[in-house]
Amino acid sequence: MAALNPSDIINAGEHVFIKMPSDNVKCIVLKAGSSVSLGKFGTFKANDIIGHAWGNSYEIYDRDSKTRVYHPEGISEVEETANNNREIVDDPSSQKLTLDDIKALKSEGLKGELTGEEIVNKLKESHATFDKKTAYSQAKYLQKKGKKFHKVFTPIKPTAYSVNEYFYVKNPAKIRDIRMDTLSQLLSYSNVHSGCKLLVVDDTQGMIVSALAERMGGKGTILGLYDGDNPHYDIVKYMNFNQETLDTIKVLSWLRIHRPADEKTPDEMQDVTQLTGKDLEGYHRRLKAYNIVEESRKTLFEGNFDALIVASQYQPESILEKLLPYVAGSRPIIVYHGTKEALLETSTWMRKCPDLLAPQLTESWLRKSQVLPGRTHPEMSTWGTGGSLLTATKVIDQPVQAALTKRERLAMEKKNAEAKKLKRAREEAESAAPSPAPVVSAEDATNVAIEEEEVIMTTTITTTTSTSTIEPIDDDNESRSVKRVKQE
Amino acid sequence: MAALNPSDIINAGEHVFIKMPSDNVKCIVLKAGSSVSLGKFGTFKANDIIGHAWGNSYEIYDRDSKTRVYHPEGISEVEETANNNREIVDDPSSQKLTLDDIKALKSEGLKGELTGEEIVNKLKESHATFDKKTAYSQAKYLQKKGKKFHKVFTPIKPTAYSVNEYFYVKNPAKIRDIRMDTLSQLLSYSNVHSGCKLLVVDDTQGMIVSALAERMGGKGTILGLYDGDNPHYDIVKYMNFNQETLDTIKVLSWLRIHRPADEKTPDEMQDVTQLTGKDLEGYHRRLKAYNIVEESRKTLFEGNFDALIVASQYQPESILEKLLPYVAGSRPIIVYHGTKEALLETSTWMRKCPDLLAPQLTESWLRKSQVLPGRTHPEMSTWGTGGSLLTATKVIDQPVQAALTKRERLAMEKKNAEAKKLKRAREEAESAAPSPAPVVSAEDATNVAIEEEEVIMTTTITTTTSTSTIEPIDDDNESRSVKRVKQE
Amino acid sequence: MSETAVEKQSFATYKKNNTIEDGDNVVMYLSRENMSIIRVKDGEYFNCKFGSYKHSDMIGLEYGTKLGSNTGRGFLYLLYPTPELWTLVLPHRTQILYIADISFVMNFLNLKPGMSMIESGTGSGSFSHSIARTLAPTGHLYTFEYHQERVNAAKKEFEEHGLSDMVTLRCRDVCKDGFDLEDKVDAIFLDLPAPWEAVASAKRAFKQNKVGKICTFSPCIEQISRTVTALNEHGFVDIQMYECLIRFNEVRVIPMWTIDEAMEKQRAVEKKRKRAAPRVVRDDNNISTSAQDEDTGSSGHINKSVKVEPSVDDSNQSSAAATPNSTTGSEMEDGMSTTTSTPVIGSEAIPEASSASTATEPRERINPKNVVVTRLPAEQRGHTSYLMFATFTPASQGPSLTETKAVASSAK
Amino acid sequence: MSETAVEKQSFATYKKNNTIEDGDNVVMYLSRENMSIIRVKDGEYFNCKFGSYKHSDMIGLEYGTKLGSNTGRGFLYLLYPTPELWTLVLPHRTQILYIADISFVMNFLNLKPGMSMIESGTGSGSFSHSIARTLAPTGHLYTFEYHQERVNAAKKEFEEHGLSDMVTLRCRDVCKDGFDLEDKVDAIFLDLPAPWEAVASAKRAFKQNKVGKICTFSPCIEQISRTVTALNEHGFVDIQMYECLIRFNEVRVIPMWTIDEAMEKQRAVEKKRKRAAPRVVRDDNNISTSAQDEDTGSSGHINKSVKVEPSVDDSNQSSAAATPNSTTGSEMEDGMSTTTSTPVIGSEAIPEASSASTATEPRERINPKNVVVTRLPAEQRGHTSYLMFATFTPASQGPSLTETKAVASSAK
Repeated sequence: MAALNPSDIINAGEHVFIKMPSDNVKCIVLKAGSSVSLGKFGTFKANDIIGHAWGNSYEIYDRDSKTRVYHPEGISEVEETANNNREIVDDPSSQKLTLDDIKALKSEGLKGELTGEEIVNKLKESHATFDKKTAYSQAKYLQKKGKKFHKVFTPIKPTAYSVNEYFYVKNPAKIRDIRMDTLSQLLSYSNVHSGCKLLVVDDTQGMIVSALAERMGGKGTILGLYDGDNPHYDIVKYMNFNQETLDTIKVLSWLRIHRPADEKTPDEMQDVTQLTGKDLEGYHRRLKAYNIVEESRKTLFEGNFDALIVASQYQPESILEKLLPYVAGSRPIIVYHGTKEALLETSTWMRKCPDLLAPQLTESWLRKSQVLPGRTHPEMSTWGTGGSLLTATKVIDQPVQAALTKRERLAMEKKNAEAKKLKRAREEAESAAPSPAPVVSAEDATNVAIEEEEVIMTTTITTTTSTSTIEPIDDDNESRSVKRVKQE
Repeated sequence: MAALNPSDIINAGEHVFIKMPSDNVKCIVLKAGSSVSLGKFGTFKANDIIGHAWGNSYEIYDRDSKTRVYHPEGISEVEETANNNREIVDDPSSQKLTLDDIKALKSEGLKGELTGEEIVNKLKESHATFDKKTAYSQAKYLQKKGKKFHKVFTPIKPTAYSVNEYFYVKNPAKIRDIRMDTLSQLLSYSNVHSGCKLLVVDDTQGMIVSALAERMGGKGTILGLYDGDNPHYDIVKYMNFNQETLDTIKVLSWLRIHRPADEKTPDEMQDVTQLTGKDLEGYHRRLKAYNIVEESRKTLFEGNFDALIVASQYQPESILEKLLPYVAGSRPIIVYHGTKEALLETSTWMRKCPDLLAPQLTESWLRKSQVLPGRTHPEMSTWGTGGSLLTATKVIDQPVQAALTKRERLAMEKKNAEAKKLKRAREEAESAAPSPAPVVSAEDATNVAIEEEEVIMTTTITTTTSTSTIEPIDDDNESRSVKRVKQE
Repeated sequence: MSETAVEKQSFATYKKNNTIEDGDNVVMYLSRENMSIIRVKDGEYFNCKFGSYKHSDMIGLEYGTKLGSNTGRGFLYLLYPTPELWTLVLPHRTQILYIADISFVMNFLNLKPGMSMIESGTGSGSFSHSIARTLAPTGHLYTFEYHQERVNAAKKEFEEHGLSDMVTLRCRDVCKDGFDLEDKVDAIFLDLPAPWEAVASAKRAFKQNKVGKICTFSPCIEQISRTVTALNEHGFVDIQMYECLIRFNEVRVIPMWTIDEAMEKQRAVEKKRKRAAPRVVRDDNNISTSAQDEDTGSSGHINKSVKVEPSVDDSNQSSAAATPNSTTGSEMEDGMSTTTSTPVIGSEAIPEASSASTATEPRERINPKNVVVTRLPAEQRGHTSYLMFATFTPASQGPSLTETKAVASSAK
Repeated sequence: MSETAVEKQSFATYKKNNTIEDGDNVVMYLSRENMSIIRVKDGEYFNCKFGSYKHSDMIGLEYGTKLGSNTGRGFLYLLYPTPELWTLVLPHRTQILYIADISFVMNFLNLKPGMSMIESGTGSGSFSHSIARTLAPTGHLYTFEYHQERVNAAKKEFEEHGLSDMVTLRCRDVCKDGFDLEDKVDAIFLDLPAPWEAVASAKRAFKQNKVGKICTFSPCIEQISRTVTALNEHGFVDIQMYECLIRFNEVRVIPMWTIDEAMEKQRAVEKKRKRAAPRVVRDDNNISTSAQDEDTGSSGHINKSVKVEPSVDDSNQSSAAATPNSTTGSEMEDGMSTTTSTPVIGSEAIPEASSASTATEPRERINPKNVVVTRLPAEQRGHTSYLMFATFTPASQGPSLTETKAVASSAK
């Protein structure tokens, strides 16, 4: 067996997501020795899962809150039958048990006197039209009831993905609508990796900082600028980070980037040599806090950040203007916002900024499917907004001038000519194969007027062109005409 | 056999889309007695398809441009085999025929000396690695080559759908990016039907007017307001409308809605009793033109339009302001634009307009799939923008006041109470059936802190609320929470 | 208003006088989520939680009129019933088709006045109404439903909605028994669990000498290949498959402050707070090794025990709290109940006064730029079905006209 | 800049000095559609149609620098090669994965430094680079490819890109021969035509005592159910399926005139035209029965013969012609070649002067409101594959810890 890391195991004191039979997910803090109530689904003992590996499901199987690992039977193939629900009228009265009967069953189940299977069987037996249902509907009915009466729960490990999914489903506004796919793209564009140095403005309650920190694995630095009294990085606490990872996250208040004129060092405030007891303790606490702020400032002013990531409620360009100088060359700049419209002005601003290359405004599209044998289809409801990303690359703008002597140019041109010759020869060899048929031209039609619409070049037009130098090849061709990708 | 309409048959002089073996579509005007060249795919005689029903494909099968109805073989099931393309290196040189050989084959094909099948077989035989391909790849290869060398074409009847698709693919800017699905939704929202009276501002070159006219089937009136010297309704001509349908389309210049101060009637300009010969002809021509404009004005000022549809490059609210008064109560107002962003201000304007109910901003999403047995999947490239619709309903705003006498109210309340009683009885009967399990509440968890995020009501907030009267129930709940639709 | 309308109300057209009369169907529009349809009958009342409305008050009003409730406390709009509104108010007896699919299918099938069409099954009659409106007044809809109760309900609705002249409704299992129609229709729509079983009969129902279009509506991917196979085997051509859906946007106006404006605002708040009360920051539960600092209110590190739990809710984001007052973020949370007992950093010792003073801070001092934005609410209708289209080709009519002529002339 | 970077360049991290050195891989960025990657070698040149660039000029420059060509007529940007850029410049030996799928899969599989992972097949190495970057420096990627030529090419690339220490590449038909790895990895990604054939071996490759995640990548719907069945049979749980794609927006600024502004403008144009030359409108081909009128330039009816063919092209829509000069629409079309011989109404007799005068009309007179809009260009990458995820559950570890303790205490 491979050696396990602490993070592979469910540990006491950590945040745990509990997926319940209803498919609802609850977040708990797992205290050693405690009992965890899942409401009507019963109670389990925290110690029954502490120390186990993540990944298993558990069934609460008797009154004593005993749990055992639950092995799901898997989804079985269900075939269409002639029995096609035609005779079924949507009528709750086809269930012959009264509400009270069912309540009684439920409470027996809670007491552990009936297993989930037994309850479901009772329901099934008493369902008047059950036999008339198709095999599929029957299976669906049983699955639905089974979920309700089997007390199976699954502890889910908090990761950037699962935490993001949890909040996206539960309260997307908290994380400013950033969805798992958009977040994943932000991570890719940021090129975050072990050991990098990131500058972040994160108004998603720390969702972005959490995901970045996870990808850095305890090596490197994230400097988060925050407004307000405190960094609102609530999400970080759900991630069960070890201290090494937490130490990679530094913060600095926007108001304290530059030392305020009236800010005094602890030494300026008090003469340490005069202090004793509680006063001395206070001094040392203040000194430590002061040093932490000083260190964050130093981290910022040293610059050379490997990425700048902005997810703020404030106008992004006003933030970029301030922070761009601290980013190294050839590094990604990423702006996230919950709505695309909020990034439109920023996008036109970026186009005019000589330090930014190829701004690109994207939205992500994500669709989940129901996977059931014979009944697979995309989900019947969509995700909401997932947010929008505006990305660009920090570049070092400089005047362009000819760089070659005449002799150098001649040598180069000779070399080029040879390379071209070679290339042409190769192309000719390839063209021996049948080439795709060109579109029929209108000229071929002699007897009949074949009407041709003018083919008009689509180019992106911006009202204000870049202020800098030449700008010929670059961005004005944003109409990123991805070639029609043919699938084998 | 059912009787055929003229529109069921390919008629001389009409516009026809020709789908070629390459899947490219050409638009031609079919002149009786002419030959139609399809470039390298050959030539056919117009008379060979004139008078036939739409729907068939034709093969050009010899040098004399003879055509016959072509019955495709259908797509045959292809199974995965162990032969999985592993040995195939993408190398055009695996085709042993030289380019010249293939050209020769093509020209033989053109001359009708080789059939399409024969050419494809020759290619197949000379393909070095053909046997190594999977059955699927083989089928795909043959289909690809077959399309190129079989001279099969399909005349496609111009309809709102096919014309829209043709231009959307060929030159979407011409029709301001309106796509088949968005257009279809515009038609639904407009409630267009035989005999209705529509007010239209159409900058899509008449794409929208064409689709509306098709749905009216020659009964009713479309009044199109245009700017510039002429109504730019180019698309209309592709529709092969009969005169009855063309007569439903009236136009009026924005500049001539109100008779300019210096506009003179033909009678004011000239004394008809003094005119003879060419001058008299000229007078009558002018009079007729004048009357047509007068009639359009009358149509506008009579109002009571059944819908207002605006697809303009100009600010939509400035147009709505002018035209809303002419629309009847409980009738749809529809604004189309190629980009959603251009409709945002209009949307907030609509919210403030007391004559408009429930403005709704939508975009459509459309995806086509490749349908091949064993290889079905969504297409590997997407449609572009399809445009955006902003819809609302024209209403008649009026002050609201209490409308009941005390006696009336008492009678009513009694009646209500009885209805409620009945309803409750019915509900109780229904609730005997098992009800869905409510979500576990946090209060159940006694031993452990179950953290609950605040559930926050999402309501749409607009900065400026309606200026009119009460506005309690209405629009402020635009967060149109469609219930999660579960599929059986 | 329609020129051809007759005063008997029909969902297929408008009434010429556009006036509510006794016996009319009228849609009571309270809000997008709260609409219902009534038949106006003198002496009756329409009751809802926002008030009572007398039918007789409606008679004689123009459609679209805003009507006050009996008490004057509520109001609603009286809308003319269209097929699109019907889709929103009809009683659901089955899954129904919505406007995205309805519209695309009608467009693809090229429906227009005068055409004949088959629909199966009728279901709740959502699509039927749109079809009838579009084929009216000269076309015809044959609609099939195997469930007797649904047939009865739909029959009544078609009559009450003025559509029965142009709709033929049959109770029939078309998969087993076929459509029993030959050479009759221009278009066919199949919303059946096993559409492939109806393809053979569908083929016979098409007008045989002209082109026809068929559409099948199947939610699951497994249904696709069986349908394709059946269509293929029966000689249908040009098989195409689409998915179509509509995204309904929420439109909002949000303020966008620059970071400088936000900081200026925050500095002002801080100054006030300093004047109002000396600030004490305490974190009793802070068991980490990092400093507890009284001065800055912020530490340079995140510690395991740091529990800051502000909820950025929607209203926060979109109006009030999106003004740069997130300085007071933690104060505000005090007003919200949190189930954890962990104290919120910096929240305890802050006097109510400071929070109050924030509220009275004049908001006009800096004017933010407003931006109109859209948002797609979660849980919109997503996938409904795969729309599979195919073309019925007319029977080959022997040699083409030109060839016939050629034969004729050579025979001379 | 990375703290742990070593000066040997690696695609998995940045160089500490961020400076181009001999032997470095550098991405030559000319435009979004025109990028390539070179290895810097003193004395060589990079040539493209926009100019020539001397490698020696690049050495010593900071990454991200804008570099002028030898002639000074062109320039490009020198970018640091990241896995994301590699995906855009790599030589395609197969279909490759793009950023949407790469990102989502990495996120779902929870990849991070230190993990071990299997990828099959290697293909063109697009995904491999992203995985290696994310697992670096302590994790490991096992990547399998059955095609020998592709293996050779990828091997060379991994070496040149500083990744070979953390990537094991094997030429192997994993469907037939399995992975030959047991109890080794945390995550598995299968991009294979028949992923179900590799599921049994994949199961053995997972670290047996911890949770693991698998993803299969299949373009066709028919592959879905076979994969589900295989995963199911082998005890994988929590099967989920996603599709993910990115939409790249074009951003434009368009002017929005009110109709009044547009009309005012048009009236001015008309007045000028009237002054410039008397207006004569003729439609020689008009064979319809409606009037030809000389005065209004517009007729109230559309006739079959009316051939107005203005093209609203993109530039029209977005800048110049979107100013209210559509009055001159028909004049403009004269400049475009039309293949029909039908004359354009109203275009013949209008003197060139009027068109010229329109062009000199001062555009500043009315200021349109500008609106920033987005557009999705057609033909973006659409579907790539269905992403199927499942969870490997650790072997059940007998009775839970608490039960073990209970047994122990009762045995006392």
